[in-house]
Amino acid sequence: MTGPLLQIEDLHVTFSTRRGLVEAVRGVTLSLDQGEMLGLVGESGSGKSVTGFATTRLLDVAGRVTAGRILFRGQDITKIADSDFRVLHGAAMSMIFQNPRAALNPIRAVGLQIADAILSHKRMSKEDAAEEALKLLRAVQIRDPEKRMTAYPHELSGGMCQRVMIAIAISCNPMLLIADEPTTGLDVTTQKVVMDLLVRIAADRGMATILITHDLGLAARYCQRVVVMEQGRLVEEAAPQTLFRHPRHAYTRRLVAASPTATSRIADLVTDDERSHYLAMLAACKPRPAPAAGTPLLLDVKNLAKRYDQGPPAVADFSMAMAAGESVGLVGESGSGKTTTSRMICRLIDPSEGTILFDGESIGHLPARDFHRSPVRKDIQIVFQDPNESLNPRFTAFDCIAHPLLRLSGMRPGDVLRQRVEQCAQRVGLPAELLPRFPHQLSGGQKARVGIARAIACQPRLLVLDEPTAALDVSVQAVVLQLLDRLRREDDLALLFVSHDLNVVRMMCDRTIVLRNGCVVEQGESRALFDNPQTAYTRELVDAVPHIGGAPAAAAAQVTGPGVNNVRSL
Amino acid sequence: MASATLRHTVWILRGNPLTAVAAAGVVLLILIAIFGPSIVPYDPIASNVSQALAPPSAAHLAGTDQLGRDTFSRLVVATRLDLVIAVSAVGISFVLGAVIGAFCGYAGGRLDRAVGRFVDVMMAFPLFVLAMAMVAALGNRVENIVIATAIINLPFYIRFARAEVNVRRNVGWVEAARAGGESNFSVVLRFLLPNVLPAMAVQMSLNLGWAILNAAGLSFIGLGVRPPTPEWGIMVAEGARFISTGKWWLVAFPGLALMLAVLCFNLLGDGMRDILDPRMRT
Amino acid sequence: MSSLPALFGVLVFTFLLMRVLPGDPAVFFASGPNAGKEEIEVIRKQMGLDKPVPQQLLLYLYDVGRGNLGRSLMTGQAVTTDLRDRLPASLELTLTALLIALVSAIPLGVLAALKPGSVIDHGVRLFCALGVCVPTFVSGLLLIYVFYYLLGLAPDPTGRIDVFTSLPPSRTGFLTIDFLLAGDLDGWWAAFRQLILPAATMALFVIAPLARITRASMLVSLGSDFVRTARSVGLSWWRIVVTYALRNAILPVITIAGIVFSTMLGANVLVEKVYSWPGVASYALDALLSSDYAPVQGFVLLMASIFVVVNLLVDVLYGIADPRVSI
Amino acid sequence: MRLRYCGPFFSAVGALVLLLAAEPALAQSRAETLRYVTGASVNTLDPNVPGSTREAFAVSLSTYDRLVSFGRKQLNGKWVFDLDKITGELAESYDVSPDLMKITFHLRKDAKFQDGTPVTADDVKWSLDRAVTAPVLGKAQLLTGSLTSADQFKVIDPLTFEVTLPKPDKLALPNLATVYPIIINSKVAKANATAEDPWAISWLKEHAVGSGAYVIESFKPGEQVIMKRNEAWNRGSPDKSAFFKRVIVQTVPEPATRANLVERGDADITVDLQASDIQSLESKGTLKVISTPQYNSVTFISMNNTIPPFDNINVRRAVAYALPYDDMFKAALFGRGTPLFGASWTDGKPTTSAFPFPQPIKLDLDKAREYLKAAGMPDGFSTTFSFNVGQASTAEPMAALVKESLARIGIKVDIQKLPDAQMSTQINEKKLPFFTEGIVAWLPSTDYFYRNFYTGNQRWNYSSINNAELTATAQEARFEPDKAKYDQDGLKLNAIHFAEMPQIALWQPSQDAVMATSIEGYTYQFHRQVDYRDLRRK
Repeated sequence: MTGPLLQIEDLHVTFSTRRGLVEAVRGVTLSLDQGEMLGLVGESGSGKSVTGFATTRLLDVAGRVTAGRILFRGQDITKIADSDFRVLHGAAMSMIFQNPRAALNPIRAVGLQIADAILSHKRMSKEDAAEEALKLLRAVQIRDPEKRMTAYPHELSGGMCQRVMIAIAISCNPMLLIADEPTTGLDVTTQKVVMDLLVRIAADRGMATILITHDLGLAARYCQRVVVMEQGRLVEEAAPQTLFRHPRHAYTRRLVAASPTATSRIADLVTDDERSHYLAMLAACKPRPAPAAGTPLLLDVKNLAKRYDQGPPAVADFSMAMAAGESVGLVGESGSGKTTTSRMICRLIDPSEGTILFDGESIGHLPARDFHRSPVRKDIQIVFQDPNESLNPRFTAFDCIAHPLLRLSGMRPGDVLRQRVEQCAQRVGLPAELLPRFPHQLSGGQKARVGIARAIACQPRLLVLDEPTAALDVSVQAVVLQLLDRLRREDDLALLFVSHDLNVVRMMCDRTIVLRNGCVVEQGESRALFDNPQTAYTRELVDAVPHIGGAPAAAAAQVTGPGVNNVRSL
Repeated sequence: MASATLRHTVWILRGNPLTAVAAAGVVLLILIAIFGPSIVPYDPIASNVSQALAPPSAAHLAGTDQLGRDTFSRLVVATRLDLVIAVSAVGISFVLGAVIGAFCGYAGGRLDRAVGRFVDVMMAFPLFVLAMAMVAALGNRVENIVIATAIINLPFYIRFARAEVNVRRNVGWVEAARAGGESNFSVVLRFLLPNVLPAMAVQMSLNLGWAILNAAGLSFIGLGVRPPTPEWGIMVAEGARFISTGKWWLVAFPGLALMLAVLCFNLLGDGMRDILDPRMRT
Repeated sequence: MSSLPALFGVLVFTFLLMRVLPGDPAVFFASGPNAGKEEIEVIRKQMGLDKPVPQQLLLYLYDVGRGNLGRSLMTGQAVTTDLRDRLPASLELTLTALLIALVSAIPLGVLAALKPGSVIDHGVRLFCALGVCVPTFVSGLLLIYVFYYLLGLAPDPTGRIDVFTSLPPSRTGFLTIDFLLAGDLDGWWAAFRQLILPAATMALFVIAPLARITRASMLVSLGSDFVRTARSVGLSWWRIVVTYALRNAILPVITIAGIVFSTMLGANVLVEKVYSWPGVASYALDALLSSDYAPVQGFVLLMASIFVVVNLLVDVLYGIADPRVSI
Repeated sequence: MRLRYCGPFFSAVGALVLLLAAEPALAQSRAETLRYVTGASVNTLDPNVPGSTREAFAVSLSTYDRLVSFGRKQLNGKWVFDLDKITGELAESYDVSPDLMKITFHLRKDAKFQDGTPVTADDVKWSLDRAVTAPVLGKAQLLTGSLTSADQFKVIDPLTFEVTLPKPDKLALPNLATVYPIIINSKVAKANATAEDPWAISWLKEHAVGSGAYVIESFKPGEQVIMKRNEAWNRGSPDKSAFFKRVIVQTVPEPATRANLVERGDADITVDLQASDIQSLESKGTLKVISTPQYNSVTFISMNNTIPPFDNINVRRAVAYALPYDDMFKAALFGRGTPLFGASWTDGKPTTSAFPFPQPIKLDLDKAREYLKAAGMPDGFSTTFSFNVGQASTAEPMAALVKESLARIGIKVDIQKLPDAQMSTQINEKKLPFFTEGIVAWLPSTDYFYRNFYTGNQRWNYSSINNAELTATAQEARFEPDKAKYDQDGLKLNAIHFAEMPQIALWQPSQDAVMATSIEGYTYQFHRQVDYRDLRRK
């Protein structure tokens, strides 16, 4: 067979929604050779996943390929009947999805699920299929594969589920593998292990792979060629090094700039022309005055613990201190107790043990139920992770921002309030004409701004940020991070930044605390901590972070080496 | 917002002609309930024994009953009472259930467990028998039928509200409201309840039909509204006695009215669920 | 175990509710043409109604604790005997109805979910909506009228078995099963024919909720990531729909079926009445109308216990069907 | 593929249709079986047990014998029981002493209990002793025939039995023909008696040990009773056992279903159908419908004479003239019964000494308004009219008409429908001001009616009337041996009834027995059920 394995020509995909037809992919053309690994990068809504689903014909009912061709091994697969496509699925092309646990049938043992996939294309007995499945489990390096055969997805970790998913996808040795955000929901350390495995398997079996991701670093690290998409269109295509060092298209430039690296600073997150504007603004800020001697710490937390009826304690022993205007990062994998800690400090839940001193006064003993009456309430505010869930669907943006002002600053509805809300909106860069809108009429970034405006409306002194940018695209994240940094400088606001994204924490925070299983593992000045981790756990976290330009494309070949065999089994 | 909802509603209705028909039916029912008594051709309780058991004709569109009363007029006039019974019964359990359930779902802990126990007790009752017993105990007046129906509905609403609130209690905007200085009490009342109401309204619409049937069942047993007040359930129950003698109109028309009303409410509830959450439609 | 307080609550509440009933059973049952004050007193004493209510309650609880639910004045039998004799009838009817409902509701729900928004979907929805909007007593009477009176296809609606068929030795109390055990196929046939109309009447009313939940959970299931996975590796249509989607979708159906079963048992009063079915619900209804306390209390207790058992059963079934739940 | 989904559904539907289509083979000889369907259920085998139903009475008539039974007579071409003709049942004959104080019964020599042991005077003595001393229903009934104590019963020899009366009482003998004084196999009963229950009341509830025409084969309270013929029984006419080999008494609560069953030939006979069904069955002509006025029962509209405003005689009269009798009769009963209104006698002088009797009242709103004015309530008043759920099919249309008609003279009526138990309780407590109820007298003589339904503070005195003259006259009539004087008393009582208008007698409803054309021998019985022993198949 000559020619590329997959050739997409002028692909158009349209969705019929309640607002009419929406064109999600508008004329994408790309090709993929056998054994090649292609990165398909873009922010949400760029059409990257739709392209993947259109290729494997797994689009939602509402979506339809309206124009273009998809040539697979020279055959236009948009023309073949659904029933014939079944032969291709799994056997010739397969797919790996985001959120591996949901992608597996929750009530069927994983061994059977792999066997199902095998049996759908090969004639063999159930016993043989089970044998084959076991081999595949070994191939994806699951520990105790015999035992895992009968396990159900809920009994496996996210990383293991993704391995099972990979086993299913490769079970019939397809020529094309499309991985749609395969590591997005996973912890950093797991991400790396899974990606390494995936790449090695693809290389071993000579499969062509399309890696669909929003993470430029990830694509840079593993792919030979990267394609950038924006709003359904393909804007740039190049080798990773070229793309990241010399992006040609404006969008790519912005994207590259906004992706944090091991060395980038907040100011670096925008393109050069915008940076000066930001720097000028920074310069206008007064330098922070040194605190007077004897001023108590803003926050002093000692031996905080939270236990629930069942299970191990969510937080076992947590102590920290921070001064006014300081920013502290709180990092750790999921389940490490970050969120619980942040809620306790915010006084939204009651700690089981320990003390919280705010401004030298104990606030830990006030029950969370009554804390809304405490004068300290307006000094500690919080910004939530998911902007979609953090705004009351029945409140307009104005109501959301006005709410704490009405409740905590004792303001009355009227012009003063209106001015104050508009002022807050302006500070976070939210156009005043968006204020009467309801959350569902705002974009993710706009919602995030409303959330921040609400939190700073009462001029708090401590702002807890619970993964404030986790759900945002990098370009939006860059803007939000700059905004937060600026607010900190302008208002002398202390930030407690909860995140799993080490790059972000490194940029944003003076100091960083690493949590694991509810205990502090390590803490210290951010840069020092990341440059020279003292514990194995922190080192693992740091190593796992993909960096743009950090690793050359050739790294993909390296990681297939013997070193991979002693990866942490998750 | 309003226009968006409207547009969305229109979009849903176009895909669901049944819902549109049901909505029209409900509107018609309400109009009949309001204006019916003033437009009927005959006095619904005036007897005319010489005209008894006349089959449908031009003079009596739906025939006459044992006392020569015009079935059509009775049907039309009964609409108001039936709607009032259904709406007030469901309304009471809706309001009580939403408030109790919301607070329990939010508070959790001992109160929640206690109320949960109570709901368990209620659910363990054979509910129709409970309604019968209550009406028998309190006397078969309209208000007692309403109370009995409301009480047997209550546990469902409590559960529903509880579950709905429970999934939202730790959602960002609820925590934000608390961080914004809202007491737990007003978080439930001003934040959670308004957000739970639409889903409950769907439940309510489905329940309206059920409440009408419930009243009809009570009438069949003999524990319904007092005669000679026209009410569909009683009319069906009375008419059922004449099925075997071929006086079909006595059961057919009230039965049809009952059926259509319940059908409209059910389909409308279904459709409303579409409007709120297409995935959950059933 | 945790349901014991609920049962206790039901017990006490029913007791009190029955005492609130304005009817005096003694007067009602002393309704011989010449019943005098004396006779009424005799009955009152017999029923223990001459004692203060709290004492009656304690006595009642003591009796219940010993498995004595009192006597029915209506049938003259111990309530436990009556309930034991009649429960199999109700259970057989309800289970059959549930079976009919499930057998029709699940395919209907699946069909509707496979083509949401299609004519089939709307058709199923309309059919289900029609089923729930006809009161059971009307559909029951109509079915009798059509199938028995007009067409003569169904046997006379007078209970579980036509009187001329001799009964099999009672082992389970379920006639259809007892006949099979006795190897009497004609008898089985007769019992089954009697069962089918009332069961269909009841089933008609519960198809809707079951089909609804099947459709809803099937939609969720079909739209889920794991079905997409199954499609992505090319599993057959049948396997995707049945093994992957339906098996997952059936979980909520189990829960609803449990609830439906309990409600049916309590709500089949009207069906039993219409078909002269000698079950517990019609027994309770007659007792209620004549203020015969003991049977009503016994019935409610029985229903509550069944409710508890059914819930337990549903939990067990759910645990078997869903490995994520540990029982 | 999709069709395979529908598979189970369609095959289930198909199976259903097939099942319903097949006809079962009738196992038993249908002709020799009587299948009787009824609304209520047989709840005891001993009619004496408090709470016994009419259906239980009917069964006990077949399973037990009494000393005597009522004869029958023709009334308008239909057979009804005859209060005045007492024939022997277990007694071959009886003598009444000239002073009417002593009755001697000579028992049949060949009479045997169902277990084969002979019936002796000792059994009779034990059974009657039980009826008057044990806490059973018989006690209150036999009282009306001056049978109150065990001392009155004497065994002369094994086949001779004597009853002594304190006073000559016309109702003594008829009382022994009612359902309660059953003759029980005393040896068996005593063997099953206990210290707390010396009269074996709870045992006899579930066991019939009599000498009657039928033997209980199976008894399922609330469902059905199946009886088989007692071949040894020869008290039938003439000296034969009963006709049917087997009798099935089955409970079918829905009257329409009962009508269907008889119409389709699945049941042989039933009573207590709805008037509308009977009318249509009658017009179809495929069945035999025998309608007998229940001449021992009356349906009333009752007013409590002690509760204002019904304590005012003019109010009662106003109500009496404001009721739409004809409409009520037609709408509620479809005209099936004997009206007790619209008589033509004048001046308050009744023409009959019998009770119940038609009164000269009819709908006359002007007259009603006059009476209301005379009562000082020209603008009317408000009241509640109650009836019983169990009687809804007749009472409900009636109530609607009452409400409508009384509204015309300014009386506002609220209708209250009460579950049966509540209704009886409230009547007993004399709390209902205005309601409809019926009465039945097993021994329908004028004095019996007046004594039981118009005197004393008892449940059956619906109107709570307390009229000294009425009470005295009724008592006097009870022991009045002279027919002419008795008639005098009857006329006087009826005149008082009309003058006082304590309650308004509406009609005697018909007892409609619907049966297959092949069934013969139906007789209207005092207990308003079918006596299975009477029936034959052509």
